Amino acid sequence: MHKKKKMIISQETMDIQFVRKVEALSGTSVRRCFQCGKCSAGCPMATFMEHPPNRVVRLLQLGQWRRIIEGRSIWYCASCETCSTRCPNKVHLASIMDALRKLSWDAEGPSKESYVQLANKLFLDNIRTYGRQYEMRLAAVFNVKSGQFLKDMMLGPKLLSKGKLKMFHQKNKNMVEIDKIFSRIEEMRRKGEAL
Amino acid sequence: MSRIGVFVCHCGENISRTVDVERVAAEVGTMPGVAFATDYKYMCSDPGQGLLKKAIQEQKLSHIVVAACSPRMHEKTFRKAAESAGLNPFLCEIANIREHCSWVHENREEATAKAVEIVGMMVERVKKNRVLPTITVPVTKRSLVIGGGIAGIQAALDIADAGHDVVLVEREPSIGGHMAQLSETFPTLDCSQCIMTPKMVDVVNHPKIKLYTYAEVEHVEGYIGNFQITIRKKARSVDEDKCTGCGLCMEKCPVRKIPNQFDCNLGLRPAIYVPFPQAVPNTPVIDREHCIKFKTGKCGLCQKICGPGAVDYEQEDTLIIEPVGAIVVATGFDLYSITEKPKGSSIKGYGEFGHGKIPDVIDGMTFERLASASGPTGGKILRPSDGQEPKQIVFIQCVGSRAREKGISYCSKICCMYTAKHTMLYKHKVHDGQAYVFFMDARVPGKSYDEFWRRAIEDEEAVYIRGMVSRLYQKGNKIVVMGSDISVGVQVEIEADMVVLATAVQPRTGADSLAQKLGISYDHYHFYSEAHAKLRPVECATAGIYLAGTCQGPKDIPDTVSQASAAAAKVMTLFAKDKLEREPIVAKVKEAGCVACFYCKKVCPYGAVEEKEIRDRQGNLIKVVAYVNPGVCGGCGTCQATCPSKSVELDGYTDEQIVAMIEAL
Amino acid sequence: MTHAIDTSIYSAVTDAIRGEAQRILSEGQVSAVVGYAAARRKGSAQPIVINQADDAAKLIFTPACVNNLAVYLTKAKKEIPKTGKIGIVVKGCDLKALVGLMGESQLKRENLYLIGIPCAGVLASTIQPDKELTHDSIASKCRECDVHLPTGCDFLPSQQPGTPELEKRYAAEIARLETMTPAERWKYWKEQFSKCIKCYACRQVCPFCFCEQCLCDRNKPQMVETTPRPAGNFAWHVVRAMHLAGRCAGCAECERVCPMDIPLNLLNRKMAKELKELFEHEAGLEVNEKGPLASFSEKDDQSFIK
Amino acid sequence: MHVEKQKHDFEPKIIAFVCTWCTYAGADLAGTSRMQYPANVRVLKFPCTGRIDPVFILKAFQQGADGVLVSGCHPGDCHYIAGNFHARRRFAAFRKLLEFVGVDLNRLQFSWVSAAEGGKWVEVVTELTERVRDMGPMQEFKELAMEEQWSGAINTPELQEAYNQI
Amino acid sequence: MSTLKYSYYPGCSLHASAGEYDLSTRELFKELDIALVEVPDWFCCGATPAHNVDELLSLSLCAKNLELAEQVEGDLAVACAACFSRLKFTQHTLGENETKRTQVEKALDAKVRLDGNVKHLLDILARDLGLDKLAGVVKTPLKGLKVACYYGCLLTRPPGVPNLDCVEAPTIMEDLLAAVGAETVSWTHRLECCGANFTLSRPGVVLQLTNAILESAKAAGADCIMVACPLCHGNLDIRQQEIEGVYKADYKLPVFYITQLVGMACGLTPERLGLEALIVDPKTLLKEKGLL
Repeated sequence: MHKKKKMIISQETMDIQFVRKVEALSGTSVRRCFQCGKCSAGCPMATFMEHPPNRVVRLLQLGQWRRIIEGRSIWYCASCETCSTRCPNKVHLASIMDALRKLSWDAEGPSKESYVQLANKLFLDNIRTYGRQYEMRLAAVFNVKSGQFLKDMMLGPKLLSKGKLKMFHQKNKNMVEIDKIFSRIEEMRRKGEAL
Repeated sequence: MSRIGVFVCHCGENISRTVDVERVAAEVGTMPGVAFATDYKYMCSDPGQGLLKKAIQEQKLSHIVVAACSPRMHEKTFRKAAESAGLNPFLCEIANIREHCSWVHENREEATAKAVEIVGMMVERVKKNRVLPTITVPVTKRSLVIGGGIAGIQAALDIADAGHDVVLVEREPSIGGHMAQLSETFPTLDCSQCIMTPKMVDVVNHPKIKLYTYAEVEHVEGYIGNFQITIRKKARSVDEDKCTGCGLCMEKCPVRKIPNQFDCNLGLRPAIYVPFPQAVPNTPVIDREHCIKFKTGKCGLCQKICGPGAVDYEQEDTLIIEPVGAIVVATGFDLYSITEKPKGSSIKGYGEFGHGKIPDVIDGMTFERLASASGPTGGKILRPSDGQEPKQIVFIQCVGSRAREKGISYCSKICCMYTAKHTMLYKHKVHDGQAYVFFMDARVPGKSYDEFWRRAIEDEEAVYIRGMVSRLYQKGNKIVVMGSDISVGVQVEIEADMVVLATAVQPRTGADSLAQKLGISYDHYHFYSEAHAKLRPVECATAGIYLAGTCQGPKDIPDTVSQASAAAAKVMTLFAKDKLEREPIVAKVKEAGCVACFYCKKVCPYGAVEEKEIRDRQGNLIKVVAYVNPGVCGGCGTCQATCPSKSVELDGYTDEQIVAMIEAL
Repeated sequence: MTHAIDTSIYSAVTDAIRGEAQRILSEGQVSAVVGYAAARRKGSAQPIVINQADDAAKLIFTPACVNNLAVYLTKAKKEIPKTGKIGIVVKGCDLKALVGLMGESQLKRENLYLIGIPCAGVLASTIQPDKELTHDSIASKCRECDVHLPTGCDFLPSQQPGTPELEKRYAAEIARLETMTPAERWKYWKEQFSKCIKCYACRQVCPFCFCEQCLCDRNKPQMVETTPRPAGNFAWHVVRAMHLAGRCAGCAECERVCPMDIPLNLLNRKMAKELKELFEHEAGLEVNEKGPLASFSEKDDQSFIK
Repeated sequence: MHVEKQKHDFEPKIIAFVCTWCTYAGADLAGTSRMQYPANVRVLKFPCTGRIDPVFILKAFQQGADGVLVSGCHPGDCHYIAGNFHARRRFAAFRKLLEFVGVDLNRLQFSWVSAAEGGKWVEVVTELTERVRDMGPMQEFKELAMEEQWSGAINTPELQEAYNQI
Repeated sequence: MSTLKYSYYPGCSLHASAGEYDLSTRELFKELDIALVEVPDWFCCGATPAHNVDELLSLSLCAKNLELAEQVEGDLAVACAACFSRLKFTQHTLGENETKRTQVEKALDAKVRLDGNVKHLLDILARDLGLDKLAGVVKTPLKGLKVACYYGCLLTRPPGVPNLDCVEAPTIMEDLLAAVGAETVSWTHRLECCGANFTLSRPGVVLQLTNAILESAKAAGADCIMVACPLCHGNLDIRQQEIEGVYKADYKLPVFYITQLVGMACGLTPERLGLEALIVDPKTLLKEKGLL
């Protein structure tokens, strides 16, 4: 059951610090939005979201980020950039969504929408380990980890026969360098030099 | 040697309570150049002024310093008094020892010392003051009005009715402007033609108005009271004096299928045409681009059938010079179009709405022509693509306006009202149809405006949806509108028969080049700038030029007419005197030192600086220098601060005067 | 150990400018050409104006061609006859001055025939004019030059100058001064300005000091004390720096001719740096209708205003 | 409003260059509202900040000012359309120059004070007066004015060489 | 003699599920005498998942790849729309945002280089090589083939970043196909998202979005679809049969890569173009049109 809480607005309940972080990460200002709703009108994923994109920005304007990350809207964004493209005010909503996902991950860990997160995380692990994506492995591990052993099972043999899933992969000579990039970013975050 | 008189005012006790005025007078009396110093209870009173006048005459004073309240209070009073005693008013200065001294300090010792210094500074300053004669400029009591839309027509009629000659210049073959294109007007829904046409006829019949249609302002010279306007009268190919307006030529013209711009290209017209039946003047013009005679040299039908022999293929552009004393600019607006714009343009089109390629996506003006009884469909709302009556019609507001990503961030002000009007007109004509409006806010302040908007919703049942539209696309013979309703928080999809876009009001293309000819300023959109947003809303910063209507910013008909009448009143105020008098605080160029770098010209906000050639008696050019037109100079002195060699000087605030004050410290 | 700078192209450049000068003079395209010619001392060079095609052979370009010839075209100095089109030999730095003068209505592009010079640099001092151009002997301005190849000239020899990356001394010195306290800077400049003997060589050589009557010479009122006392010197140099702000493109002639070795160009370069940071303006790159201090933007920085 | 009067060892001299339409009127308003502020400031009226030549600021310091205030209309409010915009650029550049030659910018204040801001005028003047009072007299220009002699050091090899030859 | 030279960033998909895109690209470019040299030891650009949850990582990975690309002479040619989008976005963002640039430089422990040109294959074919030149080498014009050009979301968006073509009304694919003699249909869904981001995690979403695209293409009378992105291809081609099942539809729309269609017109054999690898079999269609 989803009960709508009354919004108590005060300087204390409006977490502007969080909004500043979103703005820094996304490089865009939420205050520019005047709520025309054009983003929501064109969003291919809006029907899956409980907060349509314009409302995500509205909640940010009010500093009510918990309401956003408690829900699934940000995890249903397809990053298609339609919203950013058509916004009359140059609000780069797709980047705001990126920032919110990052901050949600940092603040809350896995959410109930963790399928997407899991896929993303596996994808990044893959890069760190192999340097490139290996779809076969990615799909297999995802299915195991998400408990959907049989998902897309029908596709596998067909793809293998067409040479579309490779069982083996080459080692990338830049692996050390890649790992360093990951480590340096982690290091910067530990020191508070980056969000 | 100067003989300065210093008069220290007590201002009742306002000054003397904290400032020892006697001591001030005594100390100042010993300063070099001071011949007379005294104090008095109320300097601004009649006896006080009498004291001043008497001292000027008896003591043969050459300069005056009155130490009293702020010059903003009584500088004029004392200067007038000095003048009546035979002294040039600009030899009188005020030392402010009230607002800047006695009222803001409590310590008598400190305040008195400060007062002495303030008066001392003014004594040093006044020594360097020069006699400044009042500047008078003659006034030519004729006015130019640029633009023959409702703004220009109103201003021209008002000025002409006051008895002054008016020259009205209109770019198109007929006056009338955008208002002549409208069907019915909000908030009363009276027919635009019915209220507009009589005014147009008044213009052409007015003995004081000289009308130039199909003409443009080519060049402007001069300044307030004394402009010389060069007007280019474009070749009409029809002699206005001979033409009787019978219309036979238009009937016989073999080229018939030229889209008529007046009807937003919905209707067709011949190559020799008047833009609309009620055109003023009712004289046709030949569209040389499409006329067979001009393209191939053959045809010539119109000339053959014209009884009075008015058709003249040889006609050329003519240049006419008109002297005027004031200019009203009323050039109106263009409507934004969603078509694709050239790369790098600051204004962008709407690809998401099809870049204007979907035939049944039209703009508000096109809808006006459809709804107009004299329009191409005779007042029936029909789709341009197939002539069907649209049963589902979608209106989208704020197209172009309030979209900084498209290059325009302002609100166009009129669209909320005209869209509400459109929904009503639609409902009146298509009883079984439904109108939908996508909007953000309804901006409907104004007398009877909100009521009008509510009527559209409550009585005419237009469905207003708060939210914008992301995309429009053709699907079969429908247009799919992908919108959202942010109040509900859902996406909305409507399969519409026709979509009407409330596109932005933009300045005219070429507004900037006209502004440069006139020497007036404009904002970055190219709307003309008024001198002060609140207190001088119809005047340009350039003296003698006034603004009316949408060339200054988006506005509706009532506001436009008010501003036009206000501009006319300003012109009449100017014409009420034979000569213009102005304070002689203006900049002057010292030609000997001027090296013509024209930094003064670059910074002058008034465009008062001109380039002047100095020639010897044989007419050989010796040098070029700057010249400040005293009629135009506003007296800010930015030129002097910028001039590297200080060869331009602002009277009343010369370097000598200022340095004298600094050195007095 | 000093590294030599390759100036081998200069002889080819000399040939090219001679050829071009000869051509435009004989074809009557220009009435005169301003350039450099050998002077009496070995290796030295001096400005020359030629108006005969035969004299084109006198023109040279060497590391000793230090002068900014733009100064000969400005009104106040009236060295060159006003009539007709004039050819002028320009290094990149000189061209910046010409561009500035065009923006200030002192020159018209159509009255000039610009003979550009691919320039690797010139000497800092011409006391020994035949000195080799090295990493040490090169003029400071050349160390931070960004216009070794002038653009927009009517003629430019095809040679490509070698331009080694050199330590930027002006930039370094400005940075050093900027880290000082106001008191330290005051002391530094007081010492420098106090040397000034008010010979006005800086003004005389400056292409932008084209005023017929200098503000600093005026006495009604006396805005700047004219005597070579420290107070007057200070005012003179500050006023001059302000007047050149946004205009000076750093040809550093003022500094070169200063008999007292006052680092005058530091002031000008500092102002250029500030104007670039504040208003994104660089002098001498294009013919600006309005300079940075004769125009404004509503969005200009006003953080310093309360 | 009563302010406890203190005796100070040093009373700075402050010169204010103001435009007539905004700041001068704002100062008038402070007067009509009987606000109190230190008596150190001397006001010079200009039509517009656009008229204020940087040389005047220099001149004021040379004439013994310990602090200088330049104040005019807020951006967009200029009576002469754009004079204050030009002034803003000019002073943005000039203060950088002064800073570079060693003038402490704490002695030079710029402000926008409108005709309605009597309170802000008082605040700006009081703050500047107190700040400059704490800094002490502007010795630099005064010392410079006292020096009569050519006082430069022979600090380059070329000068040394020339000097030796004399 | 080849005058056009590029460094080549295939991206992960082209080395796996979209092998035929890689193959046809190499073969076509060989045929057109355009040199492609693969960036040595390139690695994954991070694609959508990286910027989705960690923009800094995404920017760093792309910046590193841009640095690696500098080893090879010529502009950087990119085949995958997602990689192209990320690389362009990185150049744009780091050029504009100094804070982010500093952070990325720290992560890389090197200065970032933003001056290299990143070009999508479409750009290279349509502009560097030129439509006229391309038309000149056509051997078998694709007469009668009605193609729905599918741009997807990443090729043109957001405005001012990839600058490949008009964001809302691009024509580059249509222009290219016109040059090789094919017919293109005007359809409504050429810029809609296929949901590639959710291929793994939410196939249901993907099916819904992709179905709408297929439906629109079919309705517009297309014989086949052309793409320039392996992710779009994955959804439109690999999942087409599944979609037909779920939505009870019959599309049978072969989905070609741009390089395959252009290659065909240039006379390359099906083997060289990897047509075998397509899941929706194009043979029937191609035979019908006399192209096989």
